[in-house]
Amino acid sequence: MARILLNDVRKSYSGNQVIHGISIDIPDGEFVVIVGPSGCGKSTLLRMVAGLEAITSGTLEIGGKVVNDLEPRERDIAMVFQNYALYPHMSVRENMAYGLKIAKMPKDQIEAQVAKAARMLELEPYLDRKPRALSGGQRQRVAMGRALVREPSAFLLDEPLSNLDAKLRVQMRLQIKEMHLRTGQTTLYVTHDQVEAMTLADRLIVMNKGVAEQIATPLEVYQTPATEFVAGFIGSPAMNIFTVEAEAGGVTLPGGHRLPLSGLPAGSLRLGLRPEHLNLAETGQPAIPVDLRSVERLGADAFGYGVIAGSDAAMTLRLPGTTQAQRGDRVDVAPDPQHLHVFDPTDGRRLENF
Amino acid sequence: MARILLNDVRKSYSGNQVIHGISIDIPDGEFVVIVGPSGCGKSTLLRMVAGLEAITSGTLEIGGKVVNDLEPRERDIAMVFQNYALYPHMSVRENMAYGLKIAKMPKDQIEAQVAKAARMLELEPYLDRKPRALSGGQRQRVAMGRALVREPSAFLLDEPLSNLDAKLRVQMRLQIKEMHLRTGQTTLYVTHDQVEAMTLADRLIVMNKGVAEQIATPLEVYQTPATEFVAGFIGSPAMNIFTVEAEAGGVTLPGGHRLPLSGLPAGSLRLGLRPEHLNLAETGQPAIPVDLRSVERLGADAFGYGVIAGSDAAMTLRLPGTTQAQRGDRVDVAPDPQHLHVFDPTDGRRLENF
Amino acid sequence: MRRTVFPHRLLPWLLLAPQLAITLIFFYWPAAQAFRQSMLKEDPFGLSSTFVGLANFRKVLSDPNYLNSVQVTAVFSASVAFLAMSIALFLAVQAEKIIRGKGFYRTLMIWPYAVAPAIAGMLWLFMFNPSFGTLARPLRVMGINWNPLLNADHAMILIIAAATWKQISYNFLFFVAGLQAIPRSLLEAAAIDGASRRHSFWTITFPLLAPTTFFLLVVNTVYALFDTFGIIHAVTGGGPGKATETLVYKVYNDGFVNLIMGESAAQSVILMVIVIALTAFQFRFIERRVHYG
Amino acid sequence: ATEISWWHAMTGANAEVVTKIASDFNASQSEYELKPVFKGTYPETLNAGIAAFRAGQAPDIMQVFDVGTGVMMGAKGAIKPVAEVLKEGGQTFDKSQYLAGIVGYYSTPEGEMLSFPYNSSSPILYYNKDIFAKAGLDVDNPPKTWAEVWAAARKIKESGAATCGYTSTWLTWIHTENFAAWNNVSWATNENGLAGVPELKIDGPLFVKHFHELADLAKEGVFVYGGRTSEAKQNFTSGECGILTESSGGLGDIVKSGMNYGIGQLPYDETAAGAPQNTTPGGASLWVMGGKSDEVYKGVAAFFAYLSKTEVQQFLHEQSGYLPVTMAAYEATKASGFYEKNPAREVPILQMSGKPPTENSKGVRAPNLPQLRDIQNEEYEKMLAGQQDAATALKNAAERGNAAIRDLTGG
Amino acid sequence: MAEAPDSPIAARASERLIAHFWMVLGVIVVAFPVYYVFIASTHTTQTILRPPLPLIPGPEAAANYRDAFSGGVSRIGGVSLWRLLANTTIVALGIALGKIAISMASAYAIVFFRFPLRMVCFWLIFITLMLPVEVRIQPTYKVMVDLGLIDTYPGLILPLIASATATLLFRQFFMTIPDELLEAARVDGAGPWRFFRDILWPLSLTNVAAIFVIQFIYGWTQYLWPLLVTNSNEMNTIVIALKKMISFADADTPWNLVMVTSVLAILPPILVVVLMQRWFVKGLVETEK
Ligand SMILES: Nc1ncnc2c1ncn2[C@@H]1O[C@H](COP(=O)(O)OP(=O)(O)OP(=O)(O)O)[C@@H](O)[C@H]1O
Ligand SMILES: Nc1ncnc2c1ncn2[C@@H]1O[C@H](COP(=O)(O)OP(=O)(O)OP(=O)(O)O)[C@@H](O)[C@H]1O
Ligand SMILES: O=P(O)(O)OC[C@H](O)CO
Ligand SMILES: [Mg+2]
Ligand SMILES: [Mg+2]
Repeated sequence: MARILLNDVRKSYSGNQVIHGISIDIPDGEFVVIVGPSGCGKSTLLRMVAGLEAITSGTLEIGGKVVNDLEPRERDIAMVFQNYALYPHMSVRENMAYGLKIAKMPKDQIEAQVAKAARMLELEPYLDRKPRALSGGQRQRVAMGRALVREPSAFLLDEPLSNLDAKLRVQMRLQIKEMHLRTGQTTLYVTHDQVEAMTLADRLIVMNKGVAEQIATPLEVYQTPATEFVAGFIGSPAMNIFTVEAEAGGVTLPGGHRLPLSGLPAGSLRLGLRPEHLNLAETGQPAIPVDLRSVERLGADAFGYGVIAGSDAAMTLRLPGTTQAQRGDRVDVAPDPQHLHVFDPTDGRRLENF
Repeated sequence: MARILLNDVRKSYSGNQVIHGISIDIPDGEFVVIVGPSGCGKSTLLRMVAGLEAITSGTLEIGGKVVNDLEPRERDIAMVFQNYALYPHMSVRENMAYGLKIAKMPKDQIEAQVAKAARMLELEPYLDRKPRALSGGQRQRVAMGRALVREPSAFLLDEPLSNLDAKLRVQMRLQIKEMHLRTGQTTLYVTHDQVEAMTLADRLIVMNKGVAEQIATPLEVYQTPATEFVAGFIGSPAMNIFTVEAEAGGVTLPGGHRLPLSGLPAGSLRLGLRPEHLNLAETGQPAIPVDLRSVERLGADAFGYGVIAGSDAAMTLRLPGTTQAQRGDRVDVAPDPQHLHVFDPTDGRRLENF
Repeated sequence: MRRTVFPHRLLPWLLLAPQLAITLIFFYWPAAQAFRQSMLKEDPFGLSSTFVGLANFRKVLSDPNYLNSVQVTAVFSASVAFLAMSIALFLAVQAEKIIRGKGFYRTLMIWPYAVAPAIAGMLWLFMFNPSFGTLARPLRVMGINWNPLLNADHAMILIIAAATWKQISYNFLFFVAGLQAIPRSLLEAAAIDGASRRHSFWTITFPLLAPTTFFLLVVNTVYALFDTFGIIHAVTGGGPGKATETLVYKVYNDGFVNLIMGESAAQSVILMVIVIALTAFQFRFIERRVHYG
Repeated sequence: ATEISWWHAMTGANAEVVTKIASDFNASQSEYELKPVFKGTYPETLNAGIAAFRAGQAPDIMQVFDVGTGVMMGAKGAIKPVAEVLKEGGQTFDKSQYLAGIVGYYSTPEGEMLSFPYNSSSPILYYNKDIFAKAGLDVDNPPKTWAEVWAAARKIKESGAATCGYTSTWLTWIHTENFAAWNNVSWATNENGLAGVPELKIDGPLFVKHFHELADLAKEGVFVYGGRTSEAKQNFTSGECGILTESSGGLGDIVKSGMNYGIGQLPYDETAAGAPQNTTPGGASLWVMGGKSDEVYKGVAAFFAYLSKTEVQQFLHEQSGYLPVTMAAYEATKASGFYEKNPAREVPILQMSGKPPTENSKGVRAPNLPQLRDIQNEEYEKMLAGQQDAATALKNAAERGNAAIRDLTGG
Repeated sequence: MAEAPDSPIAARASERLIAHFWMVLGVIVVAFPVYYVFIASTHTTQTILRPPLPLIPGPEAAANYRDAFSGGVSRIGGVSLWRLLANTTIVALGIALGKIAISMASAYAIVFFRFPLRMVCFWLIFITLMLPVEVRIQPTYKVMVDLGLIDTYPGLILPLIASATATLLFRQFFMTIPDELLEAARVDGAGPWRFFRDILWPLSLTNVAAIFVIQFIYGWTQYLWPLLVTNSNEMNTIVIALKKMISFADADTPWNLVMVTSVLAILPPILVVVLMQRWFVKGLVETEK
């Protein structure tokens, strides 16, 4: 159990800064998910917390103690590595038992713990195999198991489910959540999966190029993204964002279409509309005409990808799974005025007070 | 360009069979996606096509030629490995150029190809780095780039996007699709991502324990899953499947609830209902009462996880993102009679003719 | 074993041809000659030779001195192989920790290897002669009655030290190379798992170093058994008494100095059998425990 | 010109002498070209020769150390006696011109010279004059008998003039083989092996007495053991030991060390009848290999004749410290006043040719002399380490040695 | 390259200090004898002959080295120091390169191919790990004579590359190469040669460097074999010349020259080590992300 406190933590690789000062106070027991584009510094941040990467500047506290100079093993953490990092010379069982053995847990207890984790991870048939005789997903589960068997004060997980199939992933996700509820360990979790991010997190850190753009609960992040970047990054399919000219009484969209949206500050603005908040317009309703370039059918839903007619501003639409719309069609959609997102075109910050 | 023909292909690891006879005819230019639970043999199948794994029995034809005994390089394929397999001593640029160099492509052409792929994969800033100085997603993109620069007659991709963030993933997905449309290369693609599977595939192979349970177009698989396994595996959240007792005029659900579904063969059956085909019941409508155990809010949608009241049959519901329902609530849902799936309880096969 | 291999049939033979040719000419042919000679009684010039069957072997094996020599060899070889490897490994691990000056140490560590055995003998004389040796003096001062010329234990210690000294460089170099091939990620994982450095050394680094260690084990065994007679020759000459007469020194001395051809050949045949057995043992049993990537 | 190959084992200054002699010989005539080749230590040279002979590539002349003489003599078909070579080569060979002690050693019992003595030495006594002075010993009169040596050595140690009174190189060569000859006691039967298969007699009472005394001295720390061959020389040059017995050939290093040394004859045992008799040579001789062309043999003969020339012998003697092999060279050196300046050079000659050799003093010969020496060294070391007494040591040495000889000769 | 000196997996300052301590100690013990020779090479014969030798350099360095180069060595060796160095270099290079070529080839065959009799070849080769030249000298010599290789460079080189140690080393190393790399390369179109050249060789550099250094020095310090197969001074190696100078027994050894020559004999191998340093690059092995 431990509170984790990052205070303006930075990291440079030979002069090249990749983490630009991150501060966050993670109270004991919180489940924090880190998301962000590939290469934005998620793993680096996690590795700094783990003690695997020296902190270039700033302080890191775990459980009220500055741990900048402590060894990983003195931090009482468990970690799942993005690339598994399984011990090639040890069987699955030994891989999982390793940390417990070091902690001098009694043999039978180790066995019980390993058995439990193996059951949960569906790894029982593979306990005596070496990692090289496992499939990718099986390896990832072993990596997961290695962390699960221990009961550290903080958990660090770096995309622990990326190689699992949807079904197993849902199952694991629920189990992680449940385990977190039960043990209450502070957890830092990196993922690319929106569903994981939204469902697991108490709070979300959305990172971009080494900067934390927003730290907030998942719904806050979804509903009131702090920056255009966050708005575009969270939500799948991504929010449609384009530049509009606002004047009293309405806005001009790309392609010259006008929408009667009022109350926006005058001038050039970035307007964001989530696909799920664009409904097929009723006849006569002021609408945005979209020329479809392609339609992806996923079963329950379909996504239409296109542009605002007469412009090249991309628009993604969420359509019913049964839609007949197809490439080449024009679809008229109307935005839900409750769900408009407006951003400053210069710095990308959200404009709230309109 | 090549047609790939698998004829009862099998694979054993020291007596332990992991591929149990797979046959499929992939016409030239088709995009086939392989999905299945972790460890079911997807990578193994791909590796056999690549020539990296000896085929224990059966024949494999590429472009009309039996290639069982041909070297990978004689098969004219490119492959993206699940664990990247980057050359640690080569820079990103060299990693990508390697295949072209071997093919003796002129230098300037190589450079052009690499530059193109790097642009597309957003790898330009990293071209001169060694793999060890890259993030996980960046490595995965390099692995991808190494295959993309070449123009082989067949592409094999093993979870090429699993480490990418949602945005980049959508982008890459579209690019892969587009590239496939442009070049028309026969492609075998392993993924865990339902969206990728549904959107990319011309045809889907759903594998389970070394057996191809269904080979069909994505929509077919979604709409008429051939087996209970496929039904449960494809679609996210997964289809709800439970045992019912059918008699003339209706079925008895777990918990004793009755639904007036007619036309089903009498006796014990497995009934499948997708979450997206369960609507909140209007008052008076025959409904299934579900006790919610938890609700996950994803923004646009929310998922409710619960059980059929009075039983322990799990039910997942898809609810509007704005739902007020929460843990402990009882929700009444009505199935869409157009979308019933019925399976034989003994062998799990779909029952069509009712 | 490797999961994938190249399927060629002829190419491997071409690749092996040079080594096989050289091995056949320079090893198997001479070995066959030695075998033939071991059944003969012959004068050095080969002017007269009589076939004596296994008499030479019988004689050698019933000679108590030979058995003594077996014992000396066992003590000597095991000590040298063990010491040379463990000291080198220890130093290689230290060197790996160092960031600046690594190359400097590495260079210095290799020096002794560059000393020709011909010079090494002279050096050890100058340094360790009980009366005038530069390093014998301090021992004397410390109250140790250092006298390898007459004290069997001292002599044994001295040749073990000399042989170890000569081999440390070699082992060091390969341990350094081996250590560098160990993925850092695994050490990171171990650190996360709570392993102390010492612990992760023994449970991760050491097992993963096994391919190198195994190589060195084989090489050091062979070195200790065979390549050390030069040092023994220069430092103790097998003495005092027969306290440091190892099997190979005896082969050398009987064949090369005393010119007793048949017996010396018989001894080298026995030695070959011992080493073949030892090598086979190492490959069959010890290598089982070696983990390759 | 016909090439004549000469494999040798000469190192240091002696290697220079070889080179000089060869080039001078080549310059002195044009028919033959002598090519000296260094082939390592004595055992290495012998082995190289044997390997080459077996491969049909033997050199024409091969230098073989004293203890290898037995082996070479046994190799009848492999060598050609020097006497024959000289005779066939048209060179006059008058044995009486040569120093009897040396030539005797390299001849058959019948007197046929088998190999040509090239470098011969003899053990003598060296002492440190500074230490002698400090110990109150007579600086100008070195001890003559072993008893005197023991006394002087004890005095050196007791007086604290040095930590060690006496040391010696080559216990086998000096304290066994030369001890026998110098004191005229039998080393082995059959004229010490010259006349047939020897049976060692080195456990005789005089030997036992001598080694007993040596062992006592070692126990007291007065005698310090330096090793099986020449290592003890360093104990002397370092100033640690006051007295040294060592080959006359060792003089060079002692001179170079810059110490204030004196020399004396090899000590003898005053209880032995007829002592001092004469010492026997160490060093090496040149053997001519068999199966060569007449042309080559002629050249070899010419070279040996050249080598016998007084001025060549004189050069060899003065430069290398080895003994001259001809009387004429000795006389000439003497006449030149060389010995006044270098008395140490004359002592070994006097020792070796003072009296006509007896059965006991012509030298020793066994087909496996190196092995016999090994055996002796092993037993001596055990004795010096206090593990056995002198009588046992010598008895063991003799018994093991005899067993080895029987083994070889099938006796 | 981000070989993060501050990575917590790397040793921390205090540990590095301790490591330095051990290395210094190790180097002192291990390299002392070499230092000793160097010291000796700066003293007069007289000092050397009157042990114990001082532990600090003496004043004679210039004189000794001048003497050695201006003919001191050739006077004894019968051939110039340069010629000796050239011969030794050729032999050492030949042995080192020959051994690397032959053993890499055979290890490559054994590890990366499957063919009939593979295990037989394996054992045929690895049994030869034993038996040093000295023990098989006579028959080997006869082979050399029959092949007409006496007094030739091949004669000096060939028998000494007949050992399996380097093959064993490369086998051991090759076995640790991950399968994925071979697979990726094969898919990229690499055949055995390209895979070797582009992947295996660069990854083996550290080991090649180690073997090269070891074998070069091994070749450089050879004594008995060169002695046996050369009959001409012109073909002598430096160690032979050195040995020719040293005489423990009779007379006059120019100890100062011996020491100088010893130093000179050690220098080139050391130079090789220094030059090879850069190939001992820190592993390319990735860190985990
Ligand atoms: N070398 C091997 N020896 C024995 N079994 C193996 C070996 N390699 C793989 N397997 C087994 O074969 C099965 C299929 O493995 P494969 O890698 O094809 O799975 P996959 O479908 O790609 O799974 P994932 O999605 O987890 O990557 C797995 O159960 C795995 O444990
Ligand atoms: N050793 C290194 N040297 C230099 N730059 C590095 C090094 N390791 C990582 N980087 C860079 O630091 C940035 C952050 O890397 P990090 O691994 O934290 O990304 P990430 O957010 O985990 O990405 P991904 O989702 O792709 O795993 C990347 O741009 C990467 O290229
Ligand atoms: O070469 P020397 O003069 O030291 O003589 C030693 C003898 O040859 C020993 O047999
Ligand atoms: Mg990462
Ligand atoms: Mg896989």
